[in-house]
Amino acid sequence: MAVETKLKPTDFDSHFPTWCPGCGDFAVLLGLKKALAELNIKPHEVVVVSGIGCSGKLSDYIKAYGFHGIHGRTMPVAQAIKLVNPNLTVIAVGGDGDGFAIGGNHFIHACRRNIDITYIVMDNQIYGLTKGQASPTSLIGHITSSTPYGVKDSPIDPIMIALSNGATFVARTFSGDGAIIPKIFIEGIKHKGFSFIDDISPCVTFNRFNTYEWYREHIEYVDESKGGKRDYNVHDRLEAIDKVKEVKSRGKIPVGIIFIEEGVPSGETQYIKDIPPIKSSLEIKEEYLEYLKQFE
Amino acid sequence: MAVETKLKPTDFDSHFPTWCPGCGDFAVLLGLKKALAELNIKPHEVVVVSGIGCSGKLSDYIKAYGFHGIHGRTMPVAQAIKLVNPNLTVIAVGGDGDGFAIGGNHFIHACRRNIDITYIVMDNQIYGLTKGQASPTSLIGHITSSTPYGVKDSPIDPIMIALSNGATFVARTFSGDGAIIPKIFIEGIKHKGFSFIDDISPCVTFNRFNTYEWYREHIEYVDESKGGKRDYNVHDRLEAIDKVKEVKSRGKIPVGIIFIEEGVPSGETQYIKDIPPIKSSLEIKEEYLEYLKQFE
Amino acid sequence: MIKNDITIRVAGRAGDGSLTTADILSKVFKNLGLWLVTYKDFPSNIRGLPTNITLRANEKRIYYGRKDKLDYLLAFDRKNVELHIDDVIENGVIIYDNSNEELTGELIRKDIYYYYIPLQSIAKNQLGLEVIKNIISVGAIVYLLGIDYERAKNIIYEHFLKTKGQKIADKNLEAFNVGYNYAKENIKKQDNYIVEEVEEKIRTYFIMGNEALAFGAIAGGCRFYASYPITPASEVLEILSEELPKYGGVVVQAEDEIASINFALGAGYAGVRAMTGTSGPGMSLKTETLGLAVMNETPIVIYLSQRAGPSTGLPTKVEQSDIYHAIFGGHGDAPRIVIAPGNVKEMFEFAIIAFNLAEKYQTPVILLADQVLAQNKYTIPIEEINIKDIKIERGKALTQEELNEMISRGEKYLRYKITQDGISPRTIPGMEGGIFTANSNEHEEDGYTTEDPKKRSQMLEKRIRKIYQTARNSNDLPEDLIFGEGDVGLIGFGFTYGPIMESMERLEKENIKVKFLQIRTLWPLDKEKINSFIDSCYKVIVVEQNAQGQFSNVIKMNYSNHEKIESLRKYDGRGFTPGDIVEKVKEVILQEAKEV
Amino acid sequence: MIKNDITIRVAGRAGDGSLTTADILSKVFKNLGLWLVTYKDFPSNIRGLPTNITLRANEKRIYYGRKDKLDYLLAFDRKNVELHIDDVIENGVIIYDNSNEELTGELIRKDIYYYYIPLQSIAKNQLGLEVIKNIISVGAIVYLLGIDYERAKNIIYEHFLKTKGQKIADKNLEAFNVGYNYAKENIKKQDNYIVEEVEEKIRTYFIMGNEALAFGAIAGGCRFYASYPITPASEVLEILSEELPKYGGVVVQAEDEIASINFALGAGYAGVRAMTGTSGPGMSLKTETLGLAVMNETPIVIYLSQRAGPSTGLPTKVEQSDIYHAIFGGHGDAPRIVIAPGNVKEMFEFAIIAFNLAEKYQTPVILLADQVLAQNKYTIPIEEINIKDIKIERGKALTQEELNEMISRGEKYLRYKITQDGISPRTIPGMEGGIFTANSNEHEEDGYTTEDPKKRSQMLEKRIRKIYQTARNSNDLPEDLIFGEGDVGLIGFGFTYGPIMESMERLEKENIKVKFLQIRTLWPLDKEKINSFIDSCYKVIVVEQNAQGQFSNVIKMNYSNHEKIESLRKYDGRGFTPGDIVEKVKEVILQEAKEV
Ligand SMILES: Cc1ncc(C[n+]2csc(CCOP(=O)(O)OP(=O)(O)O)c2C)c(N)n1
Ligand SMILES: Cc1ncc(C[n+]2csc(CCOP(=O)(O)OP(=O)(O)O)c2C)c(N)n1
Ligand code: SF4
Ligand code: SF4
Ligand SMILES: [Mg+2]
Ligand SMILES: [Mg+2]
Repeated sequence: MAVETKLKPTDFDSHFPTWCPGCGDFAVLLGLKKALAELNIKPHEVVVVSGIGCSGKLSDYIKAYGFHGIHGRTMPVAQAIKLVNPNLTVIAVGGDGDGFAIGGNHFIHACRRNIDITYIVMDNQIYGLTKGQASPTSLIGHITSSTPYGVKDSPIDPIMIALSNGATFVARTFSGDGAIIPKIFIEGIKHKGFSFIDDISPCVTFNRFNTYEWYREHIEYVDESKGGKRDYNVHDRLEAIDKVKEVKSRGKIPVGIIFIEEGVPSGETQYIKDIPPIKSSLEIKEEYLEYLKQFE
Repeated sequence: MAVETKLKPTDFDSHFPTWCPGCGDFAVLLGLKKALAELNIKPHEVVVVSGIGCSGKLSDYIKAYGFHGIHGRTMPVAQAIKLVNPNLTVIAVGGDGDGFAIGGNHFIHACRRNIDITYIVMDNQIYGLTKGQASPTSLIGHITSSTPYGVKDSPIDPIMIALSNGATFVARTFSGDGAIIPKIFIEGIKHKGFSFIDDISPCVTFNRFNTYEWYREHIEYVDESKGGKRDYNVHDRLEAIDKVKEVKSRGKIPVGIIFIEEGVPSGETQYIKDIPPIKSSLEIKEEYLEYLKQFE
Repeated sequence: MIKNDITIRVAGRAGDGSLTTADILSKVFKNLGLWLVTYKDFPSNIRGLPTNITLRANEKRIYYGRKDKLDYLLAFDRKNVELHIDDVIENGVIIYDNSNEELTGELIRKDIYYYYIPLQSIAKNQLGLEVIKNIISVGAIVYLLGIDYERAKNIIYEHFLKTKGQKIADKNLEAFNVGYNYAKENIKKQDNYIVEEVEEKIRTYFIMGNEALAFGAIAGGCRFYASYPITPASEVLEILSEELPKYGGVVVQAEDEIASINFALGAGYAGVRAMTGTSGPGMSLKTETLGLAVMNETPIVIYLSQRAGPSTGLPTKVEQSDIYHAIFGGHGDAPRIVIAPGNVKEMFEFAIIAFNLAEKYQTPVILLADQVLAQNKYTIPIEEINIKDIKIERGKALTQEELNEMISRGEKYLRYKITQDGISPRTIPGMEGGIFTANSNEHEEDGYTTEDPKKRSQMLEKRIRKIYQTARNSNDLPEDLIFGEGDVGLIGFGFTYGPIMESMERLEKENIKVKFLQIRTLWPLDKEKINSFIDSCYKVIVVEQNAQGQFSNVIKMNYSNHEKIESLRKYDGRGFTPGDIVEKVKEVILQEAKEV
Repeated sequence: MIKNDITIRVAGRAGDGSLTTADILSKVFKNLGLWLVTYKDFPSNIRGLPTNITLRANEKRIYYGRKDKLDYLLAFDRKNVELHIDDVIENGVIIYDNSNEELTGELIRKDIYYYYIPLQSIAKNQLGLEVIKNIISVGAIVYLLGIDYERAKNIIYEHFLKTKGQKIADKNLEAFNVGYNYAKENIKKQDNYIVEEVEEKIRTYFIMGNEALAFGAIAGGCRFYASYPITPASEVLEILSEELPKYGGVVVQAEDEIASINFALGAGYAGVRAMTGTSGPGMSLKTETLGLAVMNETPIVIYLSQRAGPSTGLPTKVEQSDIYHAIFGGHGDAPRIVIAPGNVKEMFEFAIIAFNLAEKYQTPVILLADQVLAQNKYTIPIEEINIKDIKIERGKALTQEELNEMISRGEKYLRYKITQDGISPRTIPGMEGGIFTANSNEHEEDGYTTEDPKKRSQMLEKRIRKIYQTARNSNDLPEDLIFGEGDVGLIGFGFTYGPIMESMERLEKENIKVKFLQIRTLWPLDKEKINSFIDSCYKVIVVEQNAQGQFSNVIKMNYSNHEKIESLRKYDGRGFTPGDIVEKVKEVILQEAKEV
């Protein structure tokens, strides 16, 4: 066998992104390339499943198998890929509209299935690709092209949704802190089970309210990533929920690895009996005719 | 004006239910009739929006305006009715499959909109009408017609979902405690905002595991309804979450009124500017031509 | 004497055990070597509403469970006599459970025989178990039809012993005996029906359409199934949940139908033969993803088991009204393949064919059936479940070796290469050198998003070409079949195969000749065959279970001489009877006679 | 001199401000009294990819923004010259921003005039603001076309003052001046195009199709709109979010398209005129609920603004490929009404008509448009936005008084009463005595679930009758229109109205006579009219922007003589040019000449 050389982030280079200069999505793309390189996972062993949105274009910009599906449906596609071929590293990416508006239900159910995929949402609190309508994470009062009188619905909290639906790895990153991103992505990818990472990814074109500066003033790391400190048990779901609530009660946004539960068998190990579908024979077994006897 | 006589539950009588004898849904139907009568809301002022399932048939069995829609879509229909005509009392009903599987996303988004409707789920931890498949609330290991080797996904917790997505009234009832049901329904209907009530409604035909007896052993009232006691602030969301977690950690199912938030303006008051759509003129206003001037 | 040709309807309330009655009877009949078919007519209700099942048994092969008339009606209550009395044939029989109410007035027909048995009372008083009344009725019927007591007894006992254990078997045997003896002692048989062992028995399965389809899928290499429960497709989910893991497959009951099809599509993309199954409401929900599969050219099989619509409709009743949707549903130009089995053998076979088509043409394939085919049981000779000749054809799926070779030749691998036949070589994740993006946006040959007008046209043309030309001109699509001859033609598909075949037999007896074109590929149509069939007819009657004449309209799209096309429609939730078709044919023939 | 007839394309990268350039120019042209149309050709991208908009201005009325050739091309970079140079007409003009790169080689055509302006450099160096380069180009164009400086200046200044305030207005004015003067000083005008004030000016709006539709909806009594953003329908959501509250209406941006249509349906059920809007992908998702609306007979308007599919497709490009889905999509027999405006006036009018149809026939009405109509701007005389004659027709909606009277007559109120015309009296929640269930299951006349075969048939027939007979035979459906005469016929709908009308003018000049049938009701078809139109032609050409010839196939379903029907198809994401149609007509005429 050939000597394997360590992969570099550039080994994942593909088409150059058509995102606006300054878009937070760049940091996610780079972070992902770095994480995969660091983990030495080869491009052809990775599948990036993406939704529709500016964020969804990420799969076009990374050298890996891509499934650029339809709006809001990354979760079932990604889970299925892992279920049939657990050797693959499956990453799902999309936007806050994709994941929490139209895709909200699949997100919840992915949490509870705990299949070993990593789901990264580029959350810009806006619909980017469709030019600036409110998203489920837009704050109350936000004036957008679809909410000229301000957003009326309270924003959803994706971290809380993940925590209260059984996700076993929950984190948040910030595209303004690019250096931290790959570290957290690595943990997420390594984690055996459903990993959810909500990346704060400012939209410099349509979200003039939640800017890099605004986020810098509002984020608060709950771990040691960046001067913060961990003052609760990251393996205790209830403590994590309490922590999130506490940070939020101070008007801040919790960032960092928020919760990790280990030891829960990951979903695909529950669904797959012996060999995974991709390895199973297409021929039928001897027993087949035996089974048919029930109808005689 | 005529003297108004107090309504009786039988004023809401309609077709006799075709549910199996002993089905938990009977208690919900009766509880709802009692609550509406007690509140003296006239049948024609009530709209019951229902999903598809045994539970969804409830709208056929109560004298009120009914919208027996499609599977999983009660929430948007019910919210819209309230948005256009806030004088109506809008009750949505359905099953755990209807509300938490196919309808899960609408549920979350209804929570965050906080429109003044009451959503009652008849949760039997099974698909009744389609003859016994697993539902999102079925417990791990439960052997059903669609899970011959036992359920693999961890069950969702509808109470936690409601709590973590901003619902302002969250309760659970048990069809085995019929006397308590109308009381809680009354509170839910009176509450101004989105009220979610998860009724434990045993399916005597297809769920041979979660029986009345099983539930009786597992439920625990968090309020005074039935010998329980309230040991947390019901108006504090975080405390409510903690309480739910605590009860669950003991293998029990919390029942009773779990959380009430008051003072949050209910959604329709945010969406409606002055007069509700049902009262607004179909003619256009004088200003119409003025607005058109922008295109000149 | 009418020997070995009987149609029995068991009619009660949901929960009465009508299905079990028919089931047990069918075991007895099957053991005697008869061909069997059922026709379920169930309400969308678990307990209480009227429900019935018809069981037909015959010495000769039969394909369809609904006949114009019943020979025996077993009614568990008065309401069910009311509902079905008109269907009972002259000199037929009503067995009535008079525990609660006697029959009076119009419910007493002079031309039929009544046998009263207080089934419920006997069950309650003698056996202390009300629900066992249905087995009592089985005993009575066995007696009435002159079936060998010992034989029937053993069959029934063994069945219960195997499935429910000794205690329950004993109890059921007791009930059977009580019924048998009650009939023997109290009923004077007056009718003409008897059932005897047939001489040349062949080995058969008695299998539900959905069972045949599920086992066909397994044999066809299906190793992933995702679905959301819905009548009349749920059985496939249930069976595959049980069976597929035995073959290394995975089944997911997803959160909804949109998730289900996306699950299946993900699995198909990853290289596994994958299927999703549903009925009309679920199919409507899957529409967007159907288009995605067309766009990213991913193999997937969609089992669509039709029921009466629109909307929730009559969820347990038959209809063939999803034709428009199966063929035309979805935005954009999204050609797909739609194949329609017409009997239980084809339910099995087409499941296999569907996977080959999906992989060869890298396309969604809709496997279109209906409630009659799906939920009824049919006898089928065991050799018709032919697993020896199964060919798994994966089309242009590249192996790693082939890919390596291609790359070493200096060729760039292009997933969506524009080819003459419209089909491109295919890789799956994990293959080195085979990277591509399965893109819902219009794309370049490597899958990268494009909006270039020329590329766009080429790609769209390629997708259209592979279905409308390559697949259509191949021998891969199930061929439409012609039966019989005559100058009046019948066109049908799906379950109407059954009543049409039967109507032809009856017409033949009256010396009326018709031919029948069974459409087995609904899309893309075999225009040549269809057109030449119509050309060769004075008139064709499209027999279809819907109100708009959906399929006849699809034919009219492709066949110019519309005057030749008539359509026979039914849409009340109950399948055509052979008589409906006989009647229509006669009407057309009369008209012909006048015109000529 | 070519006076007052110019087609200008502004081509840059997303983010370059091409749209603003065209916008500002259009303000100037409009002020001079010209008729205007745009043609947007945008990528699905926010910044960086090539994008362009074409603006046409003319003394005479024009309906369509895409011409075979351009007179002026303003290109912000070299790539955009590459992309569009072939479209420039002989003796046309390219204005090129040579800040970064000069044009060479094939990009220099001998037969056109080049004006080089380093727009970006000037913007950066002289004005310190790169993004203002587009306004500089406006100044140059104003000079080049010989437009009165003062007049243009004032228009532009006032526009910015009103919308952006003094500071920005000043800056833009400066840029305008810089551009004007640069051109004056450095460019020698060689081309023939000039623009002048027209003599008889009329008052017009310059309005986007989606704007006209949104305002039409308001005028038509729409008081509830629920939607999920999607190109090219989002503008309606945005406009109505702003406007509807002023009329007591409510707008909901829902969590997805399924929620949107269920919201709208809930509102419609509750008695409010309600609409949902989307494009193909969203329409596919709404399919199941569309069937529900048919089943429970609830009025609802669905605005379907088509784009290129299938799947995500080319999200910002035009296509008419949702015809099959609009007409046939959805399981079960679910007849609906589909109407298709062909120009901006009809975008306004049909929005009103749609609500009347929805309420009169208690049915979903699909208002079918496309990206060209939806997202382009058109001048329309203000009196064509006629709000005086609007009739709000609510059909059989009962008032409380009527209901009381009915009840006092001893009549039982039945929401789904079987009537001759198929339409039943309607109540809404809150009305005393009007209780019913809007049921997705088949139902009795009061809405209660039924599975009775007779009731089922009657109900289904009623729903079919009201659309296929009552509505079809009424005068309520927009009438298909015939323009011109000749023995070659064109059939079109939607945006092709524009290029077809223009092609006819051009053919007329060559003395070629054709007639045009504009289909305005796509479903149910006006068979009589269509058939007699085809009968009267030697041949008809169905002009449609899709690959399968969807509409021509729909016609073939209903018209027997298929040989007469040809179809002209385009599906590369760019709308037909008038020339495409002229060419096809000539081909057919040549063929005719040969045959005759
Ligand atoms: C079914 C469907 N509905 C709507 C759209 C239009 N659409 C494209 S992207 C998008 C949302 C974009 O927002 P988000 O998911 O937050 O991604 P972002 O662009 O902000 O990264 C929408 C609504 C679509 N493509 N498909
Ligand atoms: C779109 C769609 N999918 C599936 C179905 C079939 N279906 C009817 S009821 C039901 C679920 C019933 O379970 P639940 O919601 O828990 O109600 P229950 O019968 O238990 O009260 C399903 C899957 C349907 N009618 N529509
Ligand atoms: S519009 Fe916003 S989200 Fe989209 S690429 Fe630009 S900055 Fe990023
Ligand atoms: S099947 Fe279960 S849920 Fe349905 S009516 Fe019977 S007991 Fe109730
Ligand atoms: Mg976003
Ligand atoms: Mg349930």
